[in-house]
Amino acid sequence: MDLGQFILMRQELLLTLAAVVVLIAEIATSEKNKARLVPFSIGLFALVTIIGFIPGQEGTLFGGSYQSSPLTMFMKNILNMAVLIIFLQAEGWLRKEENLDKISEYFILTIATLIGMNFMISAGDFLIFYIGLETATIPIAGLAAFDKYKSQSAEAGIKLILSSALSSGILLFGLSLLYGATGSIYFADIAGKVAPNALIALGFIFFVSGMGFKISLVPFHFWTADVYEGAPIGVTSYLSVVSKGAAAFIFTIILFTVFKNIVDMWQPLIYTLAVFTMTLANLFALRQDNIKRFLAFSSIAQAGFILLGVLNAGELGMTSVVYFVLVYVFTNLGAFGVVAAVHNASGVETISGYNGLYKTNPKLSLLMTLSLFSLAGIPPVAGFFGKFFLFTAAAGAGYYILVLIAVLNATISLYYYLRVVKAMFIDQNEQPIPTFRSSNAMRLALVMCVAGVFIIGFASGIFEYIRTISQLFLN
Amino acid sequence: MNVFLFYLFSGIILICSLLTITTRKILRAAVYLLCVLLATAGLYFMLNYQFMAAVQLTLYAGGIVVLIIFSILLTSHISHRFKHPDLVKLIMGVSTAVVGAGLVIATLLSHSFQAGSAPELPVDMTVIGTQLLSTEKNGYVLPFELISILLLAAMIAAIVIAKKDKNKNSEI
Amino acid sequence: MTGYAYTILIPMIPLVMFLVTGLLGMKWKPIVSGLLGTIGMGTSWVLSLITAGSYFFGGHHAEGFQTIIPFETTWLRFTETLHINIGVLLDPISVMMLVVITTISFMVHLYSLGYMKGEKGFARFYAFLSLFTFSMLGLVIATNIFQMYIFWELVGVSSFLLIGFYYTKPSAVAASKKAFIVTRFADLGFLIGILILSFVTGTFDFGKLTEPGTAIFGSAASMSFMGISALTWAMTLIFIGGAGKSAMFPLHIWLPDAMEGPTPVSALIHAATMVVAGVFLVARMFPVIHFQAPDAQEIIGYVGGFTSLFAAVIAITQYDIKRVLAFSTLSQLGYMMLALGVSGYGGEEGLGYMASMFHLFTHAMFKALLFLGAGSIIHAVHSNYMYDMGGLRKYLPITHITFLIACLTIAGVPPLSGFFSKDEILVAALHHNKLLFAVEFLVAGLTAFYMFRLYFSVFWGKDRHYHHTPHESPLTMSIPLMFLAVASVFAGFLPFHHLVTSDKMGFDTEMHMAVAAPSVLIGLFGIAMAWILYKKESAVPEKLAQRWGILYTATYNKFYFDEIYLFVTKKIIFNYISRPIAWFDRHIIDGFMVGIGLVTEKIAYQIKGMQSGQLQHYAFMFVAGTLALALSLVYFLM
Amino acid sequence: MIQGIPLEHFLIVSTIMFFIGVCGFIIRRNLITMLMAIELILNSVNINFVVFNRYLYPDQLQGHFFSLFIVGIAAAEASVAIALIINIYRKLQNIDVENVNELRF
Amino acid sequence: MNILTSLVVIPILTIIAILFTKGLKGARLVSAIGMGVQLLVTAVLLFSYLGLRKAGVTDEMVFTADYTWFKSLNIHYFIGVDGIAVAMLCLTSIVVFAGIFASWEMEYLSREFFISLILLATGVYGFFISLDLFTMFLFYELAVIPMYLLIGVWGSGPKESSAMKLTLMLMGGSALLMVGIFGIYYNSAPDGGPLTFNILEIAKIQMPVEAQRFFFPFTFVGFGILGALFPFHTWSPDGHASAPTAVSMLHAGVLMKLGGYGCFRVAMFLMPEAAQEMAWIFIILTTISVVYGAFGAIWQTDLKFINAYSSVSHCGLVIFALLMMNETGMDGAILQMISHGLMTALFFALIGMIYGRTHTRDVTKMGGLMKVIPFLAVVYMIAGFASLGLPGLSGFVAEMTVFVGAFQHQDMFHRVVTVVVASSIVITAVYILRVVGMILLGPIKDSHHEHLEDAKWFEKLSTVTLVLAVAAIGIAPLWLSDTIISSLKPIVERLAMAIPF
Repeated sequence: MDLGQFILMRQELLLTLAAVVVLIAEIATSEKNKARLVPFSIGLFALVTIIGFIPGQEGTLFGGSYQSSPLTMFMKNILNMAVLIIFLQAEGWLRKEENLDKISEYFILTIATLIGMNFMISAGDFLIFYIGLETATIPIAGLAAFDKYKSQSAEAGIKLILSSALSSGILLFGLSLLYGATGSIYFADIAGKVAPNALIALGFIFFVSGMGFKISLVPFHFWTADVYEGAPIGVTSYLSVVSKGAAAFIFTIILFTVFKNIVDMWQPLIYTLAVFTMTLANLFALRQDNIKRFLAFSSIAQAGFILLGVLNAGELGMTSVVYFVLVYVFTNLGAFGVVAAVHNASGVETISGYNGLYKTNPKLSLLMTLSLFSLAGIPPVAGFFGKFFLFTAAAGAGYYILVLIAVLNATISLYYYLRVVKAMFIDQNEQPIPTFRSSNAMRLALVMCVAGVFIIGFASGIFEYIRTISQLFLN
Repeated sequence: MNVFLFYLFSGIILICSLLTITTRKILRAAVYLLCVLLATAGLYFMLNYQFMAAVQLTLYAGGIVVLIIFSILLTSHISHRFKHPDLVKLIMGVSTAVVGAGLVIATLLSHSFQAGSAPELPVDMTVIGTQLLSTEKNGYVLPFELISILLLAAMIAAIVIAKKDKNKNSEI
Repeated sequence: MTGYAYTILIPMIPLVMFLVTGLLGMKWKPIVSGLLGTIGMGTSWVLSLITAGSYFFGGHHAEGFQTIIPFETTWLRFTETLHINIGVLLDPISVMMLVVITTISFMVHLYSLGYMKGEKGFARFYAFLSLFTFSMLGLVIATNIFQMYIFWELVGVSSFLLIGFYYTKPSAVAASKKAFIVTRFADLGFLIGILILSFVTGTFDFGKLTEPGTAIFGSAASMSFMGISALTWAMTLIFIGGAGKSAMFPLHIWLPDAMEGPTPVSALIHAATMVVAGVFLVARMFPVIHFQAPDAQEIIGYVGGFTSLFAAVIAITQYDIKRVLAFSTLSQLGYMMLALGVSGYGGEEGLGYMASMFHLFTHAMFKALLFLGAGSIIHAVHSNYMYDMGGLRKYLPITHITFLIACLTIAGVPPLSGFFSKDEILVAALHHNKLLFAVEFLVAGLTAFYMFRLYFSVFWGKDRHYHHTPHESPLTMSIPLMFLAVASVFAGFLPFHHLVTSDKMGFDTEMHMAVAAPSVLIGLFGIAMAWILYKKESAVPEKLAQRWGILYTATYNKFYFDEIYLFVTKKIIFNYISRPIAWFDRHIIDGFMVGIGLVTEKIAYQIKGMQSGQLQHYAFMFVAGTLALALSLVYFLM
Repeated sequence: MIQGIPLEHFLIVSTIMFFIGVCGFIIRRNLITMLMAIELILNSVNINFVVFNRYLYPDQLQGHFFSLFIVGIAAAEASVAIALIINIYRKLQNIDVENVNELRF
Repeated sequence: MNILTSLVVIPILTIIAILFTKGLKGARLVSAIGMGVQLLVTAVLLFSYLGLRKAGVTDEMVFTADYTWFKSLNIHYFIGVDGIAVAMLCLTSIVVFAGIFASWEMEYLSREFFISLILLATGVYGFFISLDLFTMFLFYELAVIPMYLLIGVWGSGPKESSAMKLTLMLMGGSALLMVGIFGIYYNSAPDGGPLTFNILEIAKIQMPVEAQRFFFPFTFVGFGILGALFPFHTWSPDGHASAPTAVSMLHAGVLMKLGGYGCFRVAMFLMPEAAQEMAWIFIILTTISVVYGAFGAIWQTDLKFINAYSSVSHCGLVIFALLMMNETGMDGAILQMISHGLMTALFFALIGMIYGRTHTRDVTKMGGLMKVIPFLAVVYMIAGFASLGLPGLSGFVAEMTVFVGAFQHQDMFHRVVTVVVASSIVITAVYILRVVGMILLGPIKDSHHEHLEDAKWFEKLSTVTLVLAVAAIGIAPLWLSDTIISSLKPIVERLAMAIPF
């Protein structure tokens, strides 16, 4: 194996390097200057993100354990961008006094999980996939418990780690059955041997449950709301966007490549999960008052929509899923950004606390509205395009009734998104959140989100590019 | 002999597993768990996977169980007996376990496993060592490296959580 | 043909006047609008007279009168064959109507200069008058039935506006609403009739419809609905439209209430012109009705006959002079309808048709005169009620004389015009239907009676306590009275049977003494009765009223028709249809939609227990979910 | 391969162990016991991998290595979980899972 | 730039310009200028369209422009207009223009108000020029959503719940629609070849009959909900009652027309066989709509409710006429759309102005307004007359065309329901006159109403614009009707060729 081939892994390697540099910087900075780690790390990460966009080659490493293609690189870039935005949004929070001694940990842990996700996406066998998955999960539990003065944060951490352990146990059990049935852990080998028999079905379902946990599909989603609510916002947004997005990517990839022989079997399964996920999540979201919890259920519902794209086991399905996640990154981070900004400035985390926000902070309210509309799939923002293409994919596979259910669910979701809009614009408040000015990093992050939300939809080139690379990947 | 040993280990595994989750004293649960793990190591020996068995003994039995026992000592009183489990949860747990086990076993039994025809690979330390550091197919250097990142991250995570808050000394 | 191009001006001048006075009137002194309107109307009148002169007398008409269309343009195209044209159609009846309308309208314009003086909204009044005149003219010169419908509606609206002229008076508002809605209901019939007719024949054009021996009905004969032929349906429905405007029973109820409008308006619209639109419509469609839908013609005859009797009976008991006149109008309109209903086609056979038109003409003159006279009286005593009047002959000499002439005319005293026209109708009825003849004969007597009851109680008897001495109206008001009186006297000598006939060919006719003599006698009898009862103040009418008891009360209350209508509209439509629908909509349909939302929300609260915060519940759900999926899938596979 | 013992017997043992673990996770109140239940689950998975490898596919060591890595990850997981449990204990003074329900509905 | 594209670009530029203004004065001035320009552009469009037709251009669509957007899905930004679209665009421009002036004194968050309003208009313009189902749908949703804020923030009464109901019901409609659009898309190339969203392309093929049967109801009802099709109309009374003046105007005047327009341009045009087969169901529903809406209006006491129910009735007539599927009937439907759009906008403008003075919309609490605010009262009466179909105003032209067209249908069932529908003209007269009688005429009921101020200049401008349009159509309908009919030919022919199966 030629060392030059490591260039295929450059995103992972760069991230590792970045983590190491942050670690060294942590050691090198004095106690007083800890706060400087924040811009340093963000800058470093921005560099990594930018380098990631240099086009790469298609190829495999380690005898097929690691595979890279423009599609996987693009997915990783999406995640990188998301993490960059999250870092920018977390800046204000990290600079708070109680977090000063944990700055580098935050960055290292986040980057470590990101490395795990990158490997997960590029995995060519279930071992890498599994280790990547765990790398992407276990440290997050630590992150979730970051706000140590809050018992909620601790609760979020413990709930996350225990549920994830159970889910990965079940996932592993499924993998063991698949191994038993096919005799390999390599995707390429398994794909050829997968057949619709009961053992493989069982293994497959256990696998889907494990993935369902990561993507938060009903009924594997229960941890989501609690953890999202308890965790610090910077972590919640990471969980809801990056972690979920990465899981959705690999889930789609595995379904489309490894299990493509049993499409007929998993489509009804995904169908059922999609219906339950959308409907139940929407029902739960209806009556939430905590905005993070609310966004948690909203993100579960969004996961249900993603499944619609998954149902079309072809280029269009892959394209629509990737495209949707891309849109979702900017959209959801826009919403979380506002939540974070408001929380940093006033500590408010409830929807009713947002009453009258427009009067005092019009720009933030507008941004929130845009994000929520995008989540609901309202034009002209990107969410509309994302949803439309997901539905196109599902309809293309003939699932018209599911599309109807999905769009009706989108209507229900509009109801609760509008509730937030209503709070900000319509409801009166004796003591609204006072006008405040967010940090520059936050503003930059929000501007990126707005730009993303507007550009991704109209710039069809992005969609076409994803389509091309999906085609390349699947053939 | 082998058969006897298998059933012995299996019996220990099953009974101790059951006891682990039913005993009302937590330290005993840890001990039962240790028994399970040891018996599993026994099975690995029987299957001629000595390395695996060794890892099981050192890492699992030696590492994790010790960790657990430490944490038990930190957080519980030895004499503390658990309350009986909630009836609802009991029904939930047992029913899922029974249904699940039934389903999986039925499926397993109905499946006709076919052994591969390829020649057996001898499992000695050289093979394991080579494969662990090989970059080819069936080489495990990448997972090996990856897990190191994971372990590092887990360590940092554990430290972050366990680190005492500088500002808030009131807690413990 | 092009020689008549100027006729387009006849309706256009009032339209322009409407726009000018309507938009700018409030900026000027009121009188300017009045004068402008009057001058405009006068011009139209002159033009109409010129038209009539040249049309009727400007050449020999051995071949019958030509139908002339000096102007026509497509207004709206539905299909290749069906299009609404707007144009001017000149034939005997339309030319006659032009004269009637412009004459009366001009008189009313003139009269109103005095009558309406100082009224708030003087300019508005003239604007509306112009609008009405325009609409009415447009109606009569319509070249096709749809144009007629258009102006028909416009006429309805102008009538609405004028009845409700005193818009702050609730009774006026109610009356205008009633008039509009009742006629609107009838118009629906008209519209559906037009739809059927156009479906059957594929044309709206009067020329094609009324052409003798036309082939367009060829396919129509076979069409029927519910056992009745399509054309009978069409014609009956169209007649309903006409009946609405002409206030035929049972759609008559709006007319008496319409007297809430200013008296000149009553004279113009509710006596002379608009109410005869229905008669005109039937006359216009006469060949179709007569040849294609004889059943419909029967209906027209009987409805006309019944209405005339019914209204005459009610008129006897009314005290409001305008209402008496209104019921008298109803009665006379019944005459005209009846005449059309009993008429044949062509020559002597078409006597009824000719008589109807003749009566329309004379009636317009004398009824307008009566109304204007009544206006003059009301102007003088500021009351509408007979019991506030008496002995007015001394104070209002001109009014008295002209009113007397009018009464005599309507009573059919020869040689006044009413005598001739009514006589022709009776003859036609006698030829056709003895029952109808008997009714009309009776009505002739009743008419004379109630008109002279009115006359005697107003002008004779003893003085009442007037707030100020009644005085004769100004010249602007008395000139029209005098003019119309003259017209009423001499109109009877017009050779209508040479001019306005069913087949546009003149025919010769003569006095039918066998009919004329008894009818004059019964008229005189009626006058005599009135003289006995009402010449002097006496208790006899009171006693008679008491003796007849219930019958009198019923008659006085117009046989409770208003109440029935009120019941239908208020109770049935409002309370039993609209209210339940509104309720149904709010509670059932909307309730269902809202219910979906509520149920969703309810479910959302019901299921919140699933998210209990208990990690182990979550774990159970997780595993149970997995197993459920596994069970179903494995089962599905096996 | 062990003479006289069919593959299925191993699998049955591991399956039962797996579900005992699941059951334990659901019924035990103590967070540490739940963690132990997880260990049971992972252990059963390990047996599966190893047994499949030995019985069916002895030409390579994929299952073997998979188990090996699972053990490593289990250790990492356990360490973080225990840190978190201790963290909870600091907040709540006990480690009963039923008290960890501040976040709900 | 294509003149049609400029119709979308101008509002967007206006919105951007409003962003740079401060306060009410700037915002309304910029809006008025922007929409005034828009009105001019529409007029130019109208005349150039008529010019093209006169010059003998017989293309089905003119001013077309086609840009590929999402290439792999064959989504295009494909625009073009025929006579119908031009007419609808004119309607939109007029109503929007009037709407801006009707909200001249919108003090509260004025910039935001005008932005939302113009955003709504942008969606409408985009919808009418689109010939690609995707862009059409995009603009459709774009038009619906600002409604929520417009009603919720600037409305009155139970505004939040009304806004929510309206938005959700309309989005529910678009859910059905979306399924329909996908169905059309995936059946747009039954013989192989690329799938397409292009309406003109799809119109050239025949969609498989089974697919039509399945997707026609989705599409039709989806659009029908926006067109207040019974029984999916209940968003309309609440929404209109709570909406601020200009929004009611735009919504009832223009937005509801999107429903009718979509019904024939998409549902019926692309799936003619199914349309023929299922028409009877919707004919019954619309017949109910027409009569039921009118009866519903009689009982109401809130002016806006009356008008909302009246809209249900009138919009029902639109769809009813469309389903007659002959030239005249459909011509009537489109005339009715335009006519209703204008007069209902006028109504809502007036109601808003009256409400602004009397602070009540309860008809039982007002009276004799003719005396104090004659201008508004007279215009209200004109609007009322237009609504009840007085000749010389647009309502008559539209209704008569509908009735004549419907009655020309060869099938007895159609003619019978036409008679039922025609009876609504009487009921309409009842509720219109009831209102006119109660609030405008009679004595003044409330002494506070004795010294009201009559219309200000911008109110006059707003209402007079609409009155002129109503009267123009009413007096000289021929050119409009002919323009529409000539554009209807391809649609009618396609429907006629579709043999019911």
